[in-house]
Amino acid sequence: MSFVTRQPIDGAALLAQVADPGLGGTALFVGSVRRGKEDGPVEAIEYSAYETMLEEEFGRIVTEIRSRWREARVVGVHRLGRIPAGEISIAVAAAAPHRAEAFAACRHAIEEAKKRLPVWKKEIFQDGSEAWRDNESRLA
Amino acid sequence: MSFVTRQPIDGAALLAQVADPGLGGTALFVGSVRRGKEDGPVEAIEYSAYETMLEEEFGRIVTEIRSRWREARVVGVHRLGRIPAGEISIAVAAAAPHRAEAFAACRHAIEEAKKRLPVWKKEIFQDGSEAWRDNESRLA
Amino acid sequence: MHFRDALSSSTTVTVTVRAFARYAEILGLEETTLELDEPATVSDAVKLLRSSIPNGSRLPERPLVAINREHVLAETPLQDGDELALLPPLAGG
Amino acid sequence: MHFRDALSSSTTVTVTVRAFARYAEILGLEETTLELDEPATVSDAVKLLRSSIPNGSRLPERPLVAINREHVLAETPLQDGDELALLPPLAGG
Repeated sequence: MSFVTRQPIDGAALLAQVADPGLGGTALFVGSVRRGKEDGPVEAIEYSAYETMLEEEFGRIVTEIRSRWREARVVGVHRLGRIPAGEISIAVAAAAPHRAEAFAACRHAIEEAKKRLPVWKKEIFQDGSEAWRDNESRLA
Repeated sequence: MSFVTRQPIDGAALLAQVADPGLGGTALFVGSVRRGKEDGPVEAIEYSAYETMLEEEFGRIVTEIRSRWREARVVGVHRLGRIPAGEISIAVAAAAPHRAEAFAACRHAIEEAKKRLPVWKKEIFQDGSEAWRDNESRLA
Repeated sequence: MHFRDALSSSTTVTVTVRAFARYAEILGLEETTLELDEPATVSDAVKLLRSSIPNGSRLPERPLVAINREHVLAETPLQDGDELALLPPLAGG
Repeated sequence: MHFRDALSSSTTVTVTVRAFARYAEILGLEETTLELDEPATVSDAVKLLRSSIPNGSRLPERPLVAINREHVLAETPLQDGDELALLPPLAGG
Protein backbone atom coordinates (compact mmCIF):
# COMPACT_ATOMS: atom_id res chain seq x y z
CA MET A 1 0.00 0.00 0.00
CA SER A 2 1.14 3.50 -0.76
CA PHE A 3 2.17 5.74 2.12
CA VAL A 4 0.82 8.76 0.25
CA THR A 5 -2.81 9.66 -0.23
CA ARG A 6 -4.75 12.68 -1.41
CA GLN A 7 -7.99 11.51 0.22
CA PRO A 8 -9.19 11.98 3.83
CA ILE A 9 -7.44 9.54 6.18
CA ASP A 10 -9.45 6.91 8.01
CA GLY A 11 -7.74 6.03 11.31
CA ALA A 12 -9.84 2.90 11.73
CA ALA A 13 -8.52 1.50 8.45
CA LEU A 14 -4.99 1.58 9.88
CA LEU A 15 -6.11 -0.26 13.01
CA ALA A 16 -7.61 -2.95 10.80
CA GLN A 17 -4.39 -3.24 8.78
CA VAL A 18 -2.23 -4.07 11.81
CA ALA A 19 -4.82 -6.16 13.68
CA ASP A 20 -3.68 -9.70 14.51
CA PRO A 21 -4.98 -12.07 17.19
CA GLY A 22 -1.42 -12.55 18.49
CA LEU A 23 -0.89 -8.81 18.99
CA GLY A 24 -2.70 -7.59 22.12
CA GLY A 25 -1.78 -3.90 22.01
CA THR A 26 -2.17 -1.35 19.24
CA ALA A 27 -1.20 2.30 19.38
CA LEU A 28 -2.38 4.75 16.75
CA PHE A 29 -1.26 8.34 16.36
CA VAL A 30 -3.08 10.80 14.17
CA GLY A 31 -1.84 14.30 13.47
CA SER A 32 -4.36 16.91 12.36
CA VAL A 33 -4.16 20.37 10.92
CA ARG A 34 -4.52 22.71 13.89
CA ARG A 35 -6.66 25.79 13.60
CA GLY A 36 -3.71 27.50 15.34
CA LYS A 37 -3.34 30.79 17.11
CA GLU A 38 0.21 32.04 16.68
CA ASP A 39 -0.12 33.74 13.29
CA GLY A 40 -3.89 33.90 13.03
CA PRO A 41 -6.53 31.30 12.30
CA VAL A 42 -5.38 28.63 9.87
CA GLU A 43 -7.95 27.72 7.24
CA ALA A 44 -6.00 24.88 5.67
CA ILE A 45 -2.48 23.64 5.01
CA GLU A 46 -1.18 22.83 1.55
CA TYR A 47 1.16 19.84 1.82
CA SER A 48 3.72 19.09 -0.89
CA ALA A 49 6.44 16.46 -0.96
CA TYR A 50 9.31 14.82 -2.76
CA GLU A 51 7.01 11.89 -3.31
CA THR A 52 9.35 9.17 -4.50
CA MET A 53 11.68 9.83 -1.55
CA LEU A 54 8.74 10.10 0.85
CA GLU A 55 7.66 6.54 0.06
CA GLU A 56 11.20 5.19 0.30
CA GLU A 57 12.01 7.04 3.53
CA PHE A 58 8.88 5.81 5.29
CA GLY A 59 9.76 2.30 4.08
CA ARG A 60 13.16 2.67 5.75
CA ILE A 61 11.51 3.80 8.99
CA VAL A 62 9.26 0.73 8.95
CA THR A 63 12.25 -1.54 8.30
CA GLU A 64 14.09 0.00 11.26
CA ILE A 65 11.09 -0.52 13.52
CA ARG A 66 10.76 -4.15 12.47
CA SER A 67 14.39 -4.79 13.27
CA ARG A 68 14.05 -3.20 16.72
CA TRP A 69 10.59 -4.52 17.70
CA ARG A 70 10.60 -7.83 15.85
CA GLU A 71 6.99 -8.78 16.46
CA ALA A 72 5.53 -5.34 15.73
CA ARG A 73 3.42 -4.50 12.71
CA VAL A 74 3.55 -0.88 11.54
CA VAL A 75 1.63 1.05 8.93
CA GLY A 76 1.30 4.73 8.11
CA VAL A 77 -0.23 7.17 5.68
CA HIS A 78 0.48 10.82 4.87
CA ARG A 79 -2.04 13.00 3.09
CA LEU A 80 -0.81 15.58 0.59
CA GLY A 81 -2.57 18.51 -1.08
CA ARG A 82 -4.82 21.03 0.61
CA ILE A 83 -6.02 19.76 4.02
CA PRO A 84 -8.64 21.82 5.86
CA ALA A 85 -8.10 22.62 9.57
CA GLY A 86 -9.30 19.77 11.77
CA GLU A 87 -8.60 17.04 9.22
CA ILE A 88 -5.90 14.37 9.54
CA SER A 89 -2.56 14.89 7.76
CA ILE A 90 -0.67 11.83 9.03
CA ALA A 91 -1.49 8.61 10.83
CA VAL A 92 0.76 5.79 12.06
CA ALA A 93 -0.31 2.61 13.81
CA ALA A 94 1.77 -0.08 15.51
CA ALA A 95 0.53 -3.38 16.90
CA ALA A 96 2.63 -5.57 19.19
CA PRO A 97 2.10 -8.45 21.62
CA HIS A 98 2.08 -6.01 24.57
CA ARG A 99 1.34 -2.34 25.02
CA ALA A 100 4.84 -1.06 25.86
CA GLU A 101 6.21 -2.12 22.47
CA ALA A 102 3.13 -0.86 20.67
CA PHE A 103 3.55 2.62 22.18
CA ALA A 104 7.32 2.63 21.61
CA ALA A 105 7.06 1.55 17.97
CA CYS A 106 4.25 4.03 17.24
CA ARG A 107 6.12 6.88 18.91
CA HIS A 108 9.30 6.00 17.03
CA ALA A 109 7.44 6.00 13.72
CA ILE A 110 5.97 9.47 14.18
CA GLU A 111 9.15 11.01 15.62
CA GLU A 112 11.25 9.71 12.73
CA ALA A 113 8.56 10.74 10.25
CA LYS A 114 8.62 14.31 11.58
CA LYS A 115 12.43 14.41 11.41
CA ARG A 116 13.03 12.70 8.09
CA LEU A 117 10.10 12.85 5.67
CA PRO A 118 10.56 15.25 2.74
CA VAL A 119 7.27 17.08 3.18
CA TRP A 120 6.59 20.80 3.24
CA LYS A 121 3.61 22.81 4.28
CA LYS A 122 2.22 26.18 3.45
CA GLU A 123 -0.29 27.56 5.90
CA ILE A 124 -3.31 29.24 4.35
CA PHE A 125 -4.90 31.74 6.73
CA GLN A 126 -8.51 32.81 6.90
CA ASP A 127 -7.56 36.22 5.43
CA GLY A 128 -6.17 34.46 2.35
CA SER A 129 -2.48 35.03 3.15
CA GLU A 130 -0.01 32.15 2.98
CA ALA A 131 3.24 31.23 4.75
CA TRP A 132 5.71 28.36 4.52
CA ARG A 133 5.93 26.64 7.83
CA ASP A 134 8.48 24.10 9.01
CA ASN A 135 8.76 21.94 12.11
CA GLU A 136 11.59 24.09 13.52
CA SER A 137 9.95 27.47 13.06
CA ARG A 138 7.38 26.87 15.79
CA LEU A 139 6.47 24.07 18.16
CA ALA A 140 5.04 21.42 15.87
CA MET B 1 -21.16 8.50 27.97
CA SER B 2 -20.74 5.24 29.82
CA PHE B 3 -17.25 3.78 30.12
CA VAL B 4 -18.73 0.29 29.99
CA THR B 5 -20.10 -1.46 26.93
CA ARG B 6 -21.11 -4.99 26.04
CA GLN B 7 -20.88 -4.31 22.29
CA PRO B 8 -17.83 -4.47 20.00
CA ILE B 9 -15.65 -1.38 20.41
CA ASP B 10 -15.15 1.00 17.50
CA GLY B 11 -11.77 2.73 17.80
CA ALA B 12 -12.71 5.35 15.22
CA ALA B 13 -15.65 6.47 17.37
CA LEU B 14 -13.20 7.40 20.14
CA LEU B 15 -11.08 9.41 17.72
CA ALA B 16 -14.19 11.32 16.69
CA GLN B 17 -15.12 12.00 20.32
CA VAL B 18 -11.83 13.75 21.14
CA ALA B 19 -11.38 15.48 17.78
CA ASP B 20 -11.04 19.27 18.01
CA PRO B 21 -9.49 21.69 15.50
CA GLY B 22 -7.30 23.14 18.27
CA LEU B 23 -5.83 19.75 19.16
CA GLY B 24 -3.24 18.66 16.57
CA GLY B 25 -2.23 15.30 18.05
CA THR B 26 -4.34 12.32 19.03
CA ALA B 27 -3.09 9.03 20.44
CA LEU B 28 -5.34 6.00 20.65
CA PHE B 29 -4.56 2.74 22.39
CA VAL B 30 -6.61 -0.39 21.87
CA GLY B 31 -6.11 -3.58 23.81
CA SER B 32 -7.35 -6.82 22.27
CA VAL B 33 -7.86 -10.34 23.51
CA ARG B 34 -4.71 -12.20 22.51
CA ARG B 35 -4.94 -15.70 21.14
CA GLY B 36 -2.06 -16.39 23.56
CA LYS B 37 0.44 -19.18 23.83
CA GLU B 38 1.38 -19.67 27.46
CA ASP B 39 -1.49 -21.91 28.57
CA GLY B 40 -2.83 -22.94 25.19
CA PRO B 41 -4.90 -21.17 22.59
CA VAL B 42 -7.40 -18.70 24.08
CA GLU B 43 -10.81 -18.84 22.46
CA ALA B 44 -12.28 -15.89 24.36
CA ILE B 45 -12.08 -14.02 27.65
CA GLU B 46 -15.05 -13.50 29.92
CA TYR B 47 -14.74 -10.04 31.51
CA SER B 48 -16.61 -9.17 34.69
CA ALA B 49 -16.42 -6.04 36.81
CA TYR B 50 -17.55 -4.09 39.83
CA GLU B 51 -19.40 -1.89 37.44
CA THR B 52 -20.39 1.07 39.59
CA MET B 53 -16.81 1.42 40.84
CA LEU B 54 -15.43 0.87 37.33
CA GLU B 55 -17.28 3.93 36.02
CA GLU B 56 -16.25 6.06 39.01
CA GLU B 57 -12.61 4.97 38.92
CA PHE B 58 -12.24 5.72 35.23
CA GLY B 59 -13.85 9.11 35.90
CA ARG B 60 -11.16 9.78 38.51
CA ILE B 61 -8.42 8.81 36.05
CA VAL B 62 -9.85 11.26 33.49
CA THR B 63 -10.01 14.01 36.13
CA GLU B 64 -6.36 13.41 37.05
CA ILE B 65 -5.32 13.58 33.41
CA ARG B 66 -7.20 16.83 32.90
CA SER B 67 -5.49 18.40 35.89
CA ARG B 68 -2.06 17.33 34.61
CA TRP B 69 -2.50 17.97 30.87
CA ARG B 70 -4.93 20.87 30.99
CA GLU B 71 -5.72 21.08 27.29
CA ALA B 72 -6.08 17.33 26.76
CA ARG B 73 -9.34 15.57 25.97
CA VAL B 74 -9.56 11.94 27.06
CA VAL B 75 -12.15 9.24 26.50
CA GLY B 76 -12.21 5.50 27.06
CA VAL B 77 -14.39 2.44 26.86
CA HIS B 78 -14.11 -1.04 28.38
CA ARG B 79 -16.06 -3.98 27.01
CA LEU B 80 -17.43 -6.58 29.44
CA GLY B 81 -18.86 -10.06 28.88
CA ARG B 82 -17.44 -12.70 26.58
CA ILE B 83 -14.94 -11.22 24.11
CA PRO B 84 -13.60 -13.50 21.35
CA ALA B 85 -9.83 -13.58 20.69
CA GLY B 86 -8.78 -10.78 18.36
CA GLU B 87 -11.53 -8.37 19.46
CA ILE B 88 -11.00 -5.17 21.43
CA SER B 89 -11.48 -5.18 25.23
CA ILE B 90 -10.40 -1.63 26.04
CA ALA B 91 -9.70 1.57 24.15
CA VAL B 92 -8.49 4.97 25.36
CA ALA B 93 -7.91 8.07 23.26
CA ALA B 94 -6.27 11.38 24.16
CA ALA B 95 -6.11 14.50 22.03
CA ALA B 96 -3.84 17.44 22.84
CA PRO B 97 -2.39 20.48 21.07
CA HIS B 98 0.88 18.59 20.42
CA ARG B 99 1.87 14.95 20.14
CA ALA B 100 4.02 14.64 23.27
CA GLU B 101 1.08 15.42 25.55
CA ALA B 102 -1.26 13.23 23.51
CA PHE B 103 1.05 10.23 23.92
CA ALA B 104 1.67 10.96 27.61
CA ALA B 105 -2.01 11.37 28.46
CA CYS B 106 -3.01 8.25 26.52
CA ARG B 107 -0.26 6.18 28.11
CA HIS B 108 -1.19 7.45 31.57
CA ALA B 109 -4.83 6.52 30.99
CA ILE B 110 -4.08 2.92 30.01
CA GLU B 111 -1.44 2.38 32.71
CA GLU B 112 -3.76 3.65 35.45
CA ALA B 113 -6.65 1.66 34.00
CA LYS B 114 -4.61 -1.55 34.16
CA LYS B 115 -3.57 -0.82 37.75
CA ARG B 116 -6.83 0.45 39.19
CA LEU B 117 -9.94 -0.73 37.34
CA PRO B 118 -11.98 -3.39 39.17
CA VAL B 119 -12.19 -5.80 36.26
CA TRP B 120 -11.53 -9.53 36.21
CA LYS B 121 -11.04 -11.95 33.40
CA LYS B 122 -11.50 -15.64 32.94
CA GLU B 123 -9.73 -17.16 29.98
CA ILE B 124 -11.72 -19.69 28.00
CA PHE B 125 -9.45 -22.08 26.10
CA GLN B 126 -10.19 -23.90 22.89
CA ASP B 127 -10.48 -27.18 24.82
CA GLY B 128 -13.31 -25.65 26.89
CA SER B 129 -11.29 -25.26 30.13
CA GLU B 130 -11.32 -21.96 31.99
CA ALA B 131 -8.88 -20.08 34.24
CA TRP B 132 -8.97 -16.80 36.14
CA ARG B 133 -6.22 -14.57 34.91
CA ASP B 134 -4.90 -11.37 36.47
CA ASN B 135 -2.43 -8.75 35.31
CA GLU B 136 0.23 -9.96 37.77
CA SER B 137 0.03 -13.65 36.95
CA ARG B 138 1.61 -13.23 33.54
CA LEU B 139 2.95 -10.38 31.46
CA ALA B 140 -0.15 -8.45 30.51
CA MET C 1 -17.89 10.62 78.98
CA HIS C 2 -19.77 11.09 75.78
CA PHE C 3 -16.56 10.31 73.86
CA ARG C 4 -16.11 7.14 75.81
CA ASP C 5 -19.69 6.07 75.17
CA ALA C 6 -19.20 6.48 71.46
CA LEU C 7 -16.24 4.12 71.59
CA SER C 8 -17.89 1.55 73.84
CA SER C 9 -18.42 -1.94 72.52
CA SER C 10 -22.16 -1.56 72.64
CA THR C 11 -22.00 0.66 69.49
CA THR C 12 -21.67 -1.16 66.19
CA VAL C 13 -21.29 -0.42 62.49
CA THR C 14 -23.11 -2.34 59.83
CA VAL C 15 -21.49 -2.64 56.41
CA THR C 16 -22.46 -4.30 53.17
CA VAL C 17 -19.75 -6.63 51.94
CA ARG C 18 -19.46 -7.37 48.23
CA ALA C 19 -17.25 -10.06 46.74
CA PHE C 20 -16.23 -10.36 43.09
CA ALA C 21 -14.82 -12.87 40.63
CA ARG C 22 -12.84 -15.63 42.34
CA TYR C 23 -13.58 -14.27 45.81
CA ALA C 24 -17.31 -14.59 45.06
CA GLU C 25 -16.63 -18.16 43.92
CA ILE C 26 -14.61 -19.00 47.07
CA LEU C 27 -17.22 -17.60 49.44
CA GLY C 28 -20.19 -18.77 47.40
CA LEU C 29 -21.76 -15.31 47.77
CA GLU C 30 -21.68 -11.94 46.09
CA GLU C 31 -23.08 -9.84 48.91
CA THR C 32 -23.55 -10.08 52.68
CA THR C 33 -23.96 -7.82 55.69
CA LEU C 34 -21.47 -7.56 58.51
CA GLU C 35 -21.88 -5.99 61.95
CA LEU C 36 -18.74 -4.98 63.83
CA ASP C 37 -18.00 -3.36 67.16
CA GLU C 38 -16.89 0.22 66.82
CA PRO C 39 -14.24 1.34 66.07
CA ALA C 40 -13.62 -1.07 63.22
CA THR C 41 -11.26 -0.99 60.27
CA VAL C 42 -11.26 -2.79 56.94
CA SER C 43 -8.75 -5.16 58.48
CA ASP C 44 -11.16 -6.05 61.31
CA ALA C 45 -13.88 -6.80 58.78
CA VAL C 46 -11.59 -9.09 56.78
CA LYS C 47 -10.59 -10.92 60.01
CA LEU C 48 -14.24 -11.47 60.88
CA LEU C 49 -15.04 -12.71 57.37
CA ARG C 50 -12.09 -15.10 57.40
CA SER C 51 -13.19 -16.61 60.72
CA SER C 52 -16.96 -16.60 60.41
CA ILE C 53 -17.88 -17.42 56.79
CA PRO C 54 -17.51 -20.90 55.26
CA ASN C 55 -14.28 -20.95 53.20
CA GLY C 56 -13.52 -17.46 54.56
CA SER C 57 -10.02 -18.61 55.52
CA ARG C 58 -9.27 -18.99 51.82
CA LEU C 59 -9.38 -15.20 51.44
CA PRO C 60 -5.99 -13.51 51.71
CA GLU C 61 -5.28 -11.72 54.99
CA ARG C 62 -4.84 -8.44 53.15
CA PRO C 63 -6.98 -8.51 50.02
CA LEU C 64 -7.34 -5.48 47.77
CA VAL C 65 -10.36 -3.54 49.08
CA ALA C 66 -12.58 -0.61 48.23
CA ILE C 67 -14.96 1.38 50.40
CA ASN C 68 -17.84 3.07 48.61
CA ARG C 69 -16.20 2.36 45.25
CA GLU C 70 -12.77 3.82 46.07
CA HIS C 71 -9.56 1.90 46.69
CA VAL C 72 -8.58 2.10 50.40
CA LEU C 73 -5.92 0.66 52.68
CA ALA C 74 -6.54 -2.05 55.30
CA GLU C 75 -6.24 0.47 58.14
CA THR C 76 -9.17 2.59 56.92
CA PRO C 77 -11.95 2.89 59.52
CA LEU C 78 -15.41 1.67 58.59
CA GLN C 79 -18.52 3.79 58.95
CA ASP C 80 -22.06 2.64 59.32
CA GLY C 81 -23.61 1.95 55.91
CA ASP C 82 -20.30 1.58 54.06
CA GLU C 83 -20.09 -0.67 51.01
CA LEU C 84 -16.95 -2.76 51.51
CA ALA C 85 -15.74 -4.57 48.38
CA LEU C 86 -13.26 -7.45 48.27
CA LEU C 87 -11.32 -7.22 45.01
CA PRO C 88 -9.29 -10.13 43.61
CA PRO C 89 -6.05 -9.17 41.82
CA LEU C 90 -7.08 -6.78 39.04
CA ALA C 91 -7.10 -7.77 35.41
CA GLY C 92 -8.55 -4.82 33.52
CA GLY C 93 -7.77 -3.94 29.93
CA MET D 1 48.73 6.89 -14.98
CA HIS D 2 45.30 5.62 -15.52
CA PHE D 3 44.38 6.67 -11.95
CA ARG D 4 45.61 10.17 -12.65
CA ASP D 5 43.58 10.38 -15.83
CA ALA D 6 40.44 9.49 -13.97
CA LEU D 7 40.97 12.41 -11.59
CA SER D 8 41.87 14.96 -14.24
CA SER D 9 39.62 17.94 -14.77
CA SER D 10 38.63 16.67 -18.17
CA THR D 11 36.36 14.04 -16.45
CA THR D 12 33.02 15.34 -15.23
CA VAL D 13 29.89 14.10 -13.47
CA THR D 14 26.45 15.15 -14.54
CA VAL D 15 23.71 15.21 -11.91
CA THR D 16 20.05 16.10 -11.95
CA VAL D 17 19.23 18.74 -9.36
CA ARG D 18 15.74 18.91 -7.94
CA ALA D 19 14.44 21.76 -5.79
CA PHE D 20 11.31 21.67 -3.63
CA ALA D 21 8.90 24.00 -1.85
CA ARG D 22 10.49 27.36 -1.02
CA TYR D 23 13.77 26.45 -2.72
CA ALA D 24 11.85 25.82 -5.94
CA GLU D 25 10.21 29.23 -5.47
CA ILE D 26 13.54 30.97 -4.83
CA LEU D 27 15.23 29.45 -7.85
CA GLY D 28 12.18 29.57 -10.07
CA LEU D 29 12.83 25.98 -11.12
CA GLU D 30 12.07 22.47 -9.94
CA GLU D 31 14.71 20.61 -11.90
CA THR D 32 17.97 21.34 -13.67
CA THR D 33 21.13 19.56 -14.73
CA LEU D 34 24.58 20.31 -13.38
CA GLU D 35 27.96 19.26 -14.71
CA LEU D 36 30.88 19.26 -12.30
CA ASP D 37 34.57 18.38 -12.53
CA GLU D 38 35.40 15.14 -10.81
CA PRO D 39 35.78 14.51 -7.94
CA ALA D 40 32.78 16.52 -6.76
CA THR D 41 30.82 16.50 -3.52
CA VAL D 42 27.33 17.72 -2.66
CA SER D 43 28.99 20.79 -1.24
CA ASP D 44 30.67 21.53 -4.58
CA ALA D 45 27.31 21.27 -6.33
CA VAL D 46 25.68 23.67 -3.88
CA LYS D 47 28.54 26.16 -4.35
CA LEU D 48 28.10 26.03 -8.12
CA LEU D 49 24.33 26.48 -7.84
CA ARG D 50 24.73 29.44 -5.49
CA SER D 51 27.14 31.20 -7.89
CA SER D 52 25.71 30.29 -11.28
CA ILE D 53 21.89 30.32 -10.99
CA PRO D 54 19.81 33.51 -10.65
CA ASN D 55 18.88 33.93 -6.96
CA GLY D 56 21.14 30.95 -6.18
CA SER D 57 22.84 32.98 -3.47
CA ARG D 58 19.58 32.91 -1.53
CA LEU D 59 20.06 29.18 -0.92
CA PRO D 60 21.73 28.36 2.37
CA GLU D 61 25.39 27.32 2.17
CA ARG D 62 24.57 23.95 3.72
CA PRO D 63 21.00 23.03 2.82
CA LEU D 64 19.49 19.67 3.72
CA VAL D 65 20.21 17.36 0.78
CA ALA D 66 19.37 13.92 -0.53
CA ILE D 67 21.10 11.83 -3.17
CA ASN D 68 18.93 9.28 -4.94
CA ARG D 69 16.18 9.76 -2.37
CA GLU D 70 18.31 9.26 0.74
CA HIS D 71 19.45 11.92 3.19
CA VAL D 72 23.20 12.53 2.85
CA LEU D 73 25.82 14.88 4.28
CA ALA D 74 27.44 17.76 2.39
CA GLU D 75 30.73 15.87 2.08
CA THR D 76 29.16 12.98 0.14
CA PRO D 77 30.78 12.50 -3.31
CA LEU D 78 28.57 12.76 -6.38
CA GLN D 79 28.43 10.10 -9.04
CA ASP D 80 27.41 10.50 -12.64
CA GLY D 81 23.64 10.28 -13.00
CA ASP D 82 22.85 11.06 -9.34
CA GLU D 83 19.58 12.78 -8.43
CA LEU D 84 20.57 15.55 -6.03
CA ALA D 85 17.64 17.05 -4.12
CA LEU D 86 17.68 20.36 -2.22
CA LEU D 87 15.31 20.03 0.73
CA PRO D 88 13.99 23.05 2.64
CA PRO D 89 13.56 22.55 6.41
CA LEU D 90 11.21 19.58 6.78
CA ALA D 91 7.64 19.96 7.88
CA GLY D 92 6.08 16.50 7.66
CA GLY D 93 3.22 15.27 9.75
